[in-house]
Parts: sequence; structure tokens; C-alpha cells
Amino acid sequence: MFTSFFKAFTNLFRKPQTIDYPLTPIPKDKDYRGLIEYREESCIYCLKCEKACPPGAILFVKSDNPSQNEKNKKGLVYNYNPYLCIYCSECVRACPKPDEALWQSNKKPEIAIKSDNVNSKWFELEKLK
Amino acid sequence: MFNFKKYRKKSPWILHYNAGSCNGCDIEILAALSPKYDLERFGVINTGNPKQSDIFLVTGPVTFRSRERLVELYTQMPEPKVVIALGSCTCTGGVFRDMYNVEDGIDRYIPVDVYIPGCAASPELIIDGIVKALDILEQKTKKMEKPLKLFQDASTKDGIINKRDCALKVGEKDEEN
Amino acid sequence: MKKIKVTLLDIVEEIKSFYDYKKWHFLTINGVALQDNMLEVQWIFSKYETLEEIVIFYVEIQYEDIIPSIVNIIPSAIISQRELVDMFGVEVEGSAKGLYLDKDSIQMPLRGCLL
Amino acid sequence: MKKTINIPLGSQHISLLEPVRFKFECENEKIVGVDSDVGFVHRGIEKACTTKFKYDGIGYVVARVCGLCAITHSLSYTVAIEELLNIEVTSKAKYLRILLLELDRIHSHMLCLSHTCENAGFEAMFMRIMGDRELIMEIQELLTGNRIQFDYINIGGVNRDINLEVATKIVNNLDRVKEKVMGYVDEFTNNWSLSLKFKRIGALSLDDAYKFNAIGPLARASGLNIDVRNEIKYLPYHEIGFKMQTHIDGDINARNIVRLNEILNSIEMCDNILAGIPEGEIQTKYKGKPNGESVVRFEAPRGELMYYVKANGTAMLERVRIKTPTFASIPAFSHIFMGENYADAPAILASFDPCLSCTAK
Amino acid sequence: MIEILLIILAPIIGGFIYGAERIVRARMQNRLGPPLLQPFYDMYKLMDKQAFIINSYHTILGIMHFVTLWVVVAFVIVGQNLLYIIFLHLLSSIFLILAGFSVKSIYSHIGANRELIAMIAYEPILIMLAVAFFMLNGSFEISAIRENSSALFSIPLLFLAFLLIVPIKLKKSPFDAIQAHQEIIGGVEVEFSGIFFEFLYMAKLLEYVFIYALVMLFAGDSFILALTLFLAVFFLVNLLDNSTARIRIDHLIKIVLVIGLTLATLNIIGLSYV
Amino acid sequence: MILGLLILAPILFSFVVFMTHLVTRNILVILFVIFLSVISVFNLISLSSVVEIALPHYFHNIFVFLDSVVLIFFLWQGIVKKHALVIALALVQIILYCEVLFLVPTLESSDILVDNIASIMYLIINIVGGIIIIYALKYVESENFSQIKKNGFIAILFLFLGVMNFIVSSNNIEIFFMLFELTTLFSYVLIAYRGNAISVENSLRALWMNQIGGVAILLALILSISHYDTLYFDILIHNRDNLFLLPIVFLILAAFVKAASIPFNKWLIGAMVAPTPVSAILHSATMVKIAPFLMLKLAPAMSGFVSISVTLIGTFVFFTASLLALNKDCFKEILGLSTIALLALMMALAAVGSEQAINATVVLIVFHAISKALLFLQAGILEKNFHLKYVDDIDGLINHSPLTVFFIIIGFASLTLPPFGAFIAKFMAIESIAQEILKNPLYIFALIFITLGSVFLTLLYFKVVTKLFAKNVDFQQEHTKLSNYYVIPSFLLLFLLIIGIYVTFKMELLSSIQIITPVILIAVVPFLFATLLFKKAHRVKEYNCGEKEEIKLGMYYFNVSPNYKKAISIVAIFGMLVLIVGVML
Repeated sequence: MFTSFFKAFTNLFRKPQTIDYPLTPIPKDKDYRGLIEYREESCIYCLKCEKACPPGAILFVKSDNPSQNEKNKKGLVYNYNPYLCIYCSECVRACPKPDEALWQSNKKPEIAIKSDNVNSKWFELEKLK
Repeated sequence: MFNFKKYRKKSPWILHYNAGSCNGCDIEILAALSPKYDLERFGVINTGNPKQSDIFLVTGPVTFRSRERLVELYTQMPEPKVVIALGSCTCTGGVFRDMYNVEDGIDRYIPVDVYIPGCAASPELIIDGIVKALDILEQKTKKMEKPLKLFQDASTKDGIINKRDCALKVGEKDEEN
Repeated sequence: MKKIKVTLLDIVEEIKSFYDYKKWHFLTINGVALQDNMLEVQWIFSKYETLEEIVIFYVEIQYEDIIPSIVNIIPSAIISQRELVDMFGVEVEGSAKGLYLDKDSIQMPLRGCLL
Repeated sequence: MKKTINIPLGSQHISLLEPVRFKFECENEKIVGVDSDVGFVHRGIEKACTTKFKYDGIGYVVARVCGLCAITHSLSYTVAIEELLNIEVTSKAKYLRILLLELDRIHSHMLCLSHTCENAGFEAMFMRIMGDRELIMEIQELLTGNRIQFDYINIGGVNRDINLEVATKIVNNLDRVKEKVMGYVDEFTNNWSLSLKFKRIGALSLDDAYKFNAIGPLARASGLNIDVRNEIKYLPYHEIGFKMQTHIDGDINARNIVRLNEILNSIEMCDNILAGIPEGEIQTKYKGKPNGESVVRFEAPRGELMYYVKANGTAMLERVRIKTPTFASIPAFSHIFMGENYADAPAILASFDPCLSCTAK
Repeated sequence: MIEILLIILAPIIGGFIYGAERIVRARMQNRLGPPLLQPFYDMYKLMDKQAFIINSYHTILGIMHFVTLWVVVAFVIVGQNLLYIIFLHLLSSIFLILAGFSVKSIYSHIGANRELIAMIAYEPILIMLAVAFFMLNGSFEISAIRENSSALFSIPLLFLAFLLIVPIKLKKSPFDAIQAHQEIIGGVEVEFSGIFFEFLYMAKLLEYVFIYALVMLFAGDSFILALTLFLAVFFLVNLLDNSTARIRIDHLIKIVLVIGLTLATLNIIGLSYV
Repeated sequence: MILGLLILAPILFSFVVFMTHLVTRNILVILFVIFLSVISVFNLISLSSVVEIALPHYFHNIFVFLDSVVLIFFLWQGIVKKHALVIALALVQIILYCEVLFLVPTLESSDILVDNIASIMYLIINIVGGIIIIYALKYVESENFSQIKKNGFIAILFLFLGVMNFIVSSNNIEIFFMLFELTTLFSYVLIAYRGNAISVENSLRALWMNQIGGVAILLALILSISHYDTLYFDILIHNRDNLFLLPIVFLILAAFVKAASIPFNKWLIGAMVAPTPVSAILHSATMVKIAPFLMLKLAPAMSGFVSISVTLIGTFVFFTASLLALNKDCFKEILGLSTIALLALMMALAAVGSEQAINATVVLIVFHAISKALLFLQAGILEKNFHLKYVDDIDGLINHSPLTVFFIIIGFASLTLPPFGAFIAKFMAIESIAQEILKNPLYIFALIFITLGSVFLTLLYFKVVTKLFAKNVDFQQEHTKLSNYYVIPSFLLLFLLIIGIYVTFKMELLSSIQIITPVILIAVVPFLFATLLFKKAHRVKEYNCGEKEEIKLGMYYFNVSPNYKKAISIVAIFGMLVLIVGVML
């Protein structure tokens, strides 16, 4: 009983443990599994990442103006949905050229709001597939 | 007389409902309330009572059995209210997308204002999301938004779904008068 | 892992004579869909404080067969039986439907998943 | 004269993290009947494992069965597949797996303890334990890159290596946690109000524990020696100083004490692992497709977790059966609630450490 | 004049006490906590919310609870009859209980039930407190009590008994079973929302003022002692709140009745012999 | 003159009622009740000082005759119904009565004495009793009786009013005894009025228990004649120099029996099987008031030991009876037990004897009568209109009959809450006990009993109110229409309550602000009900954890184990024995 009393009492004069987060940013470790990043130039369009991704957050969809990459024969465009991604980095492991074409950064994903149309945009892409 | 809108921002009370998540995000909500992140700095209280809440924090991809509860809780919350979809599976279905007992994402049922990605969304992301929700809360003076899917389907499907009663109907009647 | 094949008729008797509640730990009842509308139902046990000793009783049945209940012997089997009813749409004595599935969800989802 | 009222607990209730519905039939506040519904979180993962995903991706899917025992789920599944593929994992990978498993156990137990305190109305204790739990979360994030869903284990080994910096940080933090946990043991045993709230409440006798096939800390608190870590060959638990923790009372307090002791034991094991981590690869290469069937059990923080996997030589599996700890304990839960006070129900429920997303899959 | 000002500002004083309490609680739990003005932010926000009601009886009774409590606080400040104030306070609790029972909501019912049962525990002690003051001063009037010197040293046991019921009225652990948030989601207040909940929220602030005003009565005419007592009780209650779990309502009754009533009886018997 | 009218007119009128048929009967009864009320009010106003009348000697013979008839009737009933206790007690009474007849006291005083308290009692008896009789006109029509029996029922009630008017004005213990036995007779007859087995059984129980009271009065008579040589209350009471208090103690005992204090509580509870007006008029509102009235009469004689022990016994009974009442489920039984509790409180207060305590007693007697009558009328309405007897069944009555619920809530509120009279009485009670504690610390126990008891009573009232109150979301509901014969008496009683508030205000029992504040608070509520319907606010359903299914609600029940009940009875009997033995020593 007195331990609890004592702890509550001493905590009163301690510096709080709280980090004032939005004002004081918490640095992320370099190994933090954040957003998946992609470099178009290095991609060889093997589509392994698309197949490996458990929720299907990476889609290569045919586009009218595909990037100028000689490997891209079908005219595909890489699409990535961070709101579907589960950040397991399975795609990076599947990628033949990790760290060049596809890698996992330590950036936090962005918060979306209603006007971003997170779902409907992606539905249209899935329909294209 | 006064501009009360800006005070909405200072005391968001949250209601948390788990609509079928893996409870990773739910633990992170607890962690966000814990001393290190301390959501109460923003005036957040976890009320657990829809009638006194401003922010509806939903986790999980909406399983079939939690659909009705989700809408029920949503309709019991007074305006202005903000709905936060917490975690990837809540936003879009995540890894549970297209499973047979799951509706991909809660925005099929209730209008979502803030999407927080992450699996599981870390407390920092939750705080970011709530800060964003606070801005929305400040602006919000919307009329009762109708839940999307359940009400559209109500007339077509039989059995359990079309038992929509009291909460909304009474509200509608009053608005007409 | 030891697999013992039994018939549907004497599964209750077999388990009754086998199961000593202080020695054997009842794990679960499992169903595996086989080809040709057959279902393999397994009763899985493990031995307390022994390295990897698992015993599986199994029967192969049609979906129409009624599976006897072992709740009288092992009270905690009730929940596994309810799950079996829900997932495979089979009938187990005295087990109600609706542990997981609602009326408008897909019924008997695990039945014949290969077909 | 006696009349009953119904008190619901759930599906949405502040003391619940997950949707589960209990409807208590109460005389005044004394519970005389329990009606439960656990199917709110049913997503159909078992079905999806056999139709939607290939066998090498399922490890990430089954991890999402439950956020708290995610690592045990993926480990059990991975080991089951490794059994079918006949892969021998290097001992470094095994040690790293145990390390993360035990870290996960520590944070899960701490969460359970704090949640039990919260539900018993002891907010300060909740905050204190949650604050200290952040130490574990930090090192988990360092080790795996994420706080909850680790995705650390893959078929043939683990995803990431451990470096010296991380190892020292882990040792440091574990030391601090150990000190704190010692303090909790003192508080849990000596705080007068907690003893009113926890002692002789929600008790399960040893005989009932046998009868209801109770598992995990629930059974160990009643004195039933069941710990899968004692019964498996896949991981070298006995080399690193595993000790079974039991108690005889079977009440909430006993469960808390068992959990606290397990935390201490886990910390000890982690220290042992870090002291003598062997050199070697963390990943074994493998070939082929799984075939056959295997049953694998592991000790999740809540008790025994069983995977039954049946494969037929293709990339798609034929059956994945997940028997989760809470699923097996539900009959025991209902039994324990009988005769208790509704005021204690949230604390009792939290002391089971139920995991409904495990249960309903 | 100053009395009228105090009466009008009573909820605001309560708000500051509550705000300070939230900060102290946060610090005792090792976190930063909300700003001091947080209760007022909450109040402003609640004013702005859409109003939901179940039925008009429920709402009215909730408002009556608040109004009556304000009257009670006003009477305390003015210096009315203490015994009468205690009964009027009972009336305000009864409004709240009736409100709790007037909806078909189970948590509201349980909360009201618990409030009723807790009444068994605290009512006798409050009345005996009034009787003890009467025996010391020959009058139930609070103004008379305020004019006399401190009663703390003549009725120390009653002060202890009174300390027992402070957590019940302020809904603080270990005696917060009435409002137990994790069990019954705030009990009676569960069905109030928006501006109607605000009345209950402010009633809680008034309850703070009422209880701490009663605490200050023990100091008699000494202002410094009153301030010391207020700070000491404030600190003690919060320390207790942060080091105990919530105990069950039946334990609450037993503990408060047995210890509190014994202390109070002993003290009054002692008084009558002196 | 007025007195004669008050006593004799009802008796004569009862014969008229017996003869007439329905419509004329109703009109006549209403007119006569108004007449009686006016007389009693007039009496209170015109009464300047104490009125004393000595009756001529031949009246004595009539009384002796009546007494013998009643006692022999009891004996006969005991023989017919084969009830040994009734026979035995009747025989004891006859023997004792014979002995009384042989003793000839010498000290004489007036037989009839009307003081302030008596005129207040007239008010209660005639106005409250009259209102209940008006109510009974409709009630009895719905009973399954023949027309003659129905008329007889009304007639007996009027007879009873006459007897009650007489009893509160008698100064002669012998006459008092006769009237006491007559009230016993009426309650016996009326309890058994429905004629089924359970009412007969309960009526016999009421009979033998009340006979104990009769025996106690006879003993008191004999002792009083032998020691004080008198038959008269005033002489007995003012014999201050003589310390022999045994006759007074026996009279107190009789009062306890009539007030159905524990351990004699069974008969009043059993009496609740009678038609509701009977319960109202006999067993709650008026007849049992003899007990505190007798106490008030004896109060000046009590001092020291007797005073404190009666106070402790009374408060103890108050506490335990309210505890036991929590155990009950039947609406009328709850009312019955709370009556017992409050009667015990009245007697305890009367025994305290300070001026304030006496005032409190009188206020409590008056307001208790009004509130209880109001509640019993509602109990009758519940029984007849909604066929509800048990608290558990009256779930959500507010959806069907808000008026009845309103009256019930007012009835219960008027027993506990400011600004109603019963509250003021309780307030004064605590104040007077607090003053006594300064003299004798033993009174602290009385204080504890009173505070705990009143909290239990509050709990008890809520047990009922809760059930009524739980209301659905606001929707238009069909309301049941009640008969005017039911509604008007209730409104009259409500009106009396309001007058009561005004009177207490005028009498300055509390300071004016203390009465006005709660009046404003409580009056604002119905006003807001009527005007503010929160049209703009949206209605939602109750929070039910997101679920939709119905759940069973309820108030906690309280179980008092039989062992406790036994222990309580034993303590009460022990207290009374201590009282008797202590006085004898």
C-alpha cells in the first residue's frame, strides 16, 4: 500500500515521461519499416513485388503515358497504396533489385482525409487490372 | 455571440470501436493514452460512450457481425463528429481485403474523415491523425450524414439489416418539422 | 504424431476409454475437407508434460452424417463443435449454429475449398 | 424474491479492447448466468489461407490474426511449413526467434497486467505499467522495425540480423524493466485495495482447470503444469533457463503473479540468449513445395497455440487450422464468471487476457 | 456582495479545482496532463454539440440536479442551516437518481442503484457531522460555525469519518464504484449528451465546491487553517485516488459504515461528556 | 354540541347509508363528508381552550354493556373459528374486566376532554377519512359483493369515523378501553370482509394481537385504580410525585400493539388483504394513529428511564421496520411496513417529550396520514385498473398512466423530501434528538437509528418509484382514463399536501427561505415538463453497448434473512421487557 503511495508521491515531483510529440518530433530509427519507395528508372518490371504483396497494395496498371524505361514493354505504371500496405516488406524481399528499385524507407506514411478519396481511387485502379 | 467552434478543438473525447481488427491498433490506442504519448494533453478522454464523444476511432475492416453495431454507434454520436479509420485494414481492408466475412474498409458504412495508415498504426501516427481530426472538428457543422451502405441496402435485403429504427428516424422527423 | 482411424459409430466410446482428464489435454476438433464431398474430422489430444506426444482420432464422413457430441466427456469441446458446425455446415449433436456466421454471410465457407 | 436483471458487457464497451458480447444474468450484481457471443471478429482467415495466399505469404497473413501474439502465429505457421519442407533452421535463427517471442510475451503480459488494473479502477497503475512497457516496445521496434506487427520470421529463419548496438540497448532496457517488475510484484501483493479486488475473485480450481482444458497463465495460476515451451522440440527453451511458473490459488491475483514471474523468467531467458548468441546465418535456403500434414504447437502469451497444416505439394495449401488459446478457454471463462460480482467482471475478463481476434480468426 | 459573486462563480471555482486535479493526477501518473483550463474547454465544447435526449423527464431531472446543487452551494456560502443543507443536497442526489432510473438503460440503472446504496454509507455521517457542529456551537447555522473557532480539535474523529466520504462524493478511487467508468461507463450520466451532459458536468464541479466548503467548515473562523485543510484534503484525496483500485460497492458500504459510523459515534459520545 | 355531531352523526348516518341505493348513496355520502370536514375545521377554529365534559352516569352502563358484548363476541368468534389464542385472550380480558368493574375509584374528572391535539386528530379523521370514503364508493362497486354488503361496507367505515372521533376525545381509560376494543372489532370485521380463507386467517391474527393490547390496557386500568385511585388520563399523568409508572408502561405497550410495532407487525401486514380503502382508512391513515396519539397524551408523564427506553425502542423499530420493508415486494405491504416504521418514529419522538419533539410528532401524524392515504388510493387504482399488486409488475407504468405515477411519486416524495411536512417533521426530529444528546449520550443511538432508518425508507420508496419511472423514448402513447371517483380524492389529498406546505410556512417551523426554495425547485419541474418538451432535440435510443436486443432492468432487491427477522423480534421483545422490569424495579 505504501509503495503505491510513495510512487504516486514521488512521481509528482519527477519530470513527466511524456514526449510532447507534434512539437518535439520523435526520430525514427533507420530500420523502421515505413513507406515503400520505388525508383522507376531501376525497375525491371518483373512484377514480383505485385505478386508477393499479401494485401495487393502494389499494382502495375497499363497507362497511356508510361515511363521511358526500356524494360517496360507493356507500358505499365507502378501504383502503391500506403493505406492498404501492411508494411511487411515482403515486396522488397521479393524484388530482384532491392535498395535500387524498391526499398523500405523509414518515413512515416501520410494521414489522409476525406477529400483524398483513398478508397475510390484505388477501386478504379483495381478495375483497370 | 461567442465563437465556440475553436473550443471544439480543445476537448475531443473519443469513442473506440473494434470492428474486427487484429487488436494491434487497439493496443496502440492504449499506448497512445499511456504516459509516453499521453493523449490527454489534447484533452482527449476515452469516454466509451457514443453520446458524449466527438471522435469515433474505428479499427478493423468491418466484419459482418459488427456492421450494425458500427452504424448504431455512429448514429448515437451527436454532431459535430469525426470518424477516424485507424490502420490499413480499416482504411481499405488491408490484408483482409476480399475475405468472405469482411467488408473492405469502414467507409462503405460510415463516412470517414481521417484515414490513418499503418499496420499497426503507431501511437505517433494516431496522434498525427487526431491532430488532423481536430482541425476537421473545428470546421465541421454538417448535418447528419447518412451512413452509406446499410441504408441503401435496407430496402433490398431482408432479415437482419432492415431493422433500422429509432435513432435516425426520430431525428429525421424532427428535421422535417 | 499418432493418427488413429476410427468409425463414426464408436468415436465416443473410443474417446471415452482413451481420455483421462489428468493425463491428456484435449486440443481441438478439426475438420479437413477431402475430395468427393468427404470430410475428415479429427479429435486432437496431447499429453501433459511430455515432449510432442500428439494423438489424433479421425473419421472420414459424408457431409450429411451427424457427428456425435463429446461434450459429456470433455465439456470444453462445445466451442470446437460449434465452430465445426459453422465452418463445414455439418450437424453435430446438440450444437447450435451461428458462432461466427451471420445469416447473410457465406455459409459453410470451408466446405470443399479445393473444388 | 430473487429476481434477475441482465447486464450486457459488449460488444462495444470501454473495458473491452475487442468486440465480444457477454450478457450476464445477475441477481443484484451477482452473476448467475452467462451468455456469450465471440464471433464478432470472424474474418475468414482460415479460408483465405487456402484460397487467396500462397504458402510463403501466409506467415504475414496469420500474423494479422492477432496483434498481440502475432509473432507466435507466424512462428507456428512457419515451423509447420518448415516441418513439411524438412528445413533445419540455424541455431542463431532459433535464438533470435526465442528472443522476439519472449519480448513479445513480456509486452503482452505487461499489457494484460495494466489492462487488468485499469479495469479494476487503478488508473495510476495502468499508466505506470504502460509507461514501462514502452521500454520493451522501443527495443522491439529496434529489433524488427515495427512496434506491433513484427513480420520478423520467415520460412527458413528470420528477416533481420541483430547488431551489437541493438543488443546492448535490449540488455539495458531489460534491466530497467526487471527492476520495475520487481516493484510490481511488491505492489500486487501488498496493495490493500488490489487485494480486495483480486484475491479470491474469479478463481478456477485445479480440477476445473483439468476439466475445462484450461491453458496458459489461466491454467498455471490454478497449478496445472501446462506450458508448451516445456513440451516442444522446435526451440531450445531448456538450454536458456526456462522455468515453469505456477501458482495454486487460481484467482486473479494468482494469474497476475504468474504473469509477473513469467516476465521475470522471460527477461532472464533473453539475457541468457544475448549473452551467448551463436554465430551463423540467420536464413536457410530451401527448395520445393510443402507436402503432407503437420501439427505444431507453441506457447503464445495466452497459452497454447496450435497450427494444423495440410499441404498437397502445390503453392496453395489444403487446410490451415488455427486453434488459438482463447478459443479453447471460452468454456472455462463462462464457468469462472458464475457466482462473481458484475463489478469484478471487467477485471476478471481482463485477467483472462482474452484475445477475441484470435478466437474468431 | 462577495457572497453573491462567489455563488455565481461557484462552477468556475469548481472548474479550477477540477482542472488542477487533472494536472495533479497526470503528474502522479508520470505524464504531462491537460492544461488547467481543460474543464472549461470541455464545457464550451459540450455547449456546441448536437443535443440528443432519450425522454424529457430524464433531461429535466438532470437539469434539476444541477440547479438544486447550485442552490445547495449558495446556501453553504450564505451560511444557512447545515442540517437543512444536507437534506437539500440529498434532494439533489435524488433528482439525479430519478434521472438515472427514468430511462431504460441498464448502466444508468446500475449507477443510480449504486448511488442509492452509497447513500446508506454517507448520509448518516453527514447528519452526524451536522449534529456534532450543533453540539459545539449550539446551532446548525453555518454562519455560527464560521464565527466560532476551529472545531477540528474537538471532533478529530468525525473529521476522519468525513474524509472517508469525500472520495465517495467526489467519485474518486477507491470509492468511485458509483461512476465506475470501466464497469458502467459513468453510471447515471451515461445517457446524457451535449448541452444536457454539460449540466451534469457542471454539477460535478459544484460537488467539488460543496465538499471542499464542508472541509473548510472544520477550520471555523481561521482562514489560514481553512486553506491548509483544503490543500491537505485535496492532496490526500488525489494521492489516495492514484494509489488504490476501485473497491466494490458492498465493500464500500461495509468499510464506510463500520469505520465511519464508529468514529463518528465515539466522537459524539465524547463530546456529550465533555 | 360539535362534539356530539362529530361522534353521533357518522354513527347515525351509517344507518342511512345502509338503506339507500347507489346514486342517492353516493350523493349523500359526498355531502355528508363535506359536512363532517366543515365541522371539524370549524371546531379547530372555534376551539378557544380545552373543552371538558363529564358524561352522566347512565352512559357508564351503556359502555359496560357494549364492552361486554364486544368481549363476548370475541370469545364467540374464537370458539366458532376454533382459535385457541383468541379464546384465551378473550377469557383473560373478561376476567380482568370483571375485576375492573368491581373496583371503584374515587378520584373523578371529566370523561371527555378536547384539546388542540384532539382537534387536529378530528381534522385527520374526518377530512382524510372522508376522502377515502368517497374513494371507497367507486372501489366497492368493483368488488364482488352483494349490494347490501357494499352499503354495509360504507356504513362500517362511517361507524368507524364516529368511534375514532370519540376515542381521541375520551379522557376516561375505561371508555378508551371500550373504544379500543371497538376499533379492534372493526378491523377484525373489515379484514375478513372478503370472506376468503386468507382474510379470515389474517383477521384472526389481527384480533388476537390487538387483544394483547386490550389486556395491557386492562392491566393498566387495574394498576391505575389500585395505586392512583383513578380512571382518568389527566389525573394519572399529572401525578408527578408518585414514581410508580407501571400503568403508563402498560398503556405504552398497548400503543405499541396498536401501532403494530415489531414484534406485533404481522397483523398490520396481514391486514393488507382487506379492500384497499380499509387498509387506507384503518391501517395507515387514521386508526393506527391512536398509538402516537396515546403517546402524546402520556408524554408529560414519561421521564428519565421510560422516556429514553421508549425512544430507543421506537427508533429501533423505525430502523428495523424500514429494513424489513426493503424485503417486501407487494406494494401494499411496502406501504404497511413503512407505516409501521413511521408510527414507531412518531412514538419515539413523543417519548422524547421536548416541545420541539412533540411538534414534530404532530406534524408527522398529520402529513403521514395525508401521504399514506394518497399512496393507498394509488395502490387501489393499481389493483383495480391495472391489476397490479407487486412492485415487479409495475414496470413502465408511466407510459400508460402518468397521472397515477405522478401521484405515487408525490406521495413518496412527500414522505422524505423537502418541502413537504413529513420532511420537516424528520428535520425537527433530528434537531430535537440532537438537543437530547447533549443531556444523555445514549440518544446517539436514537440518532443513528433515525438516520439509517430514513435512508432505508428512501431506498424503499425508490424501489417502487424506479419501477414506475423507466420510460421509453418519447413517443405518443395511449393513456388509460381513470374514473373521477379515483382521481378527485387524489387531487384533494394533493391539495391538502399543498395546504400543509402553506401551513408549515405560516407556522414558521422552518425559516421561510428553507421552505420556499424547494417549493420553487419542485414546482418548476412539472412546469418544465408541461412547457419544455425539447422539440428541437433529437431523440436517440439508450446506449446498450451497440446491441439492439431488449434487456431486463430492475432495482436491486434486498434480502433480509429469517434469522435477522427473528433476532430483530427478540431484540424488540427484550427492549419491552427491559422497559417493564426497569419500571418495576
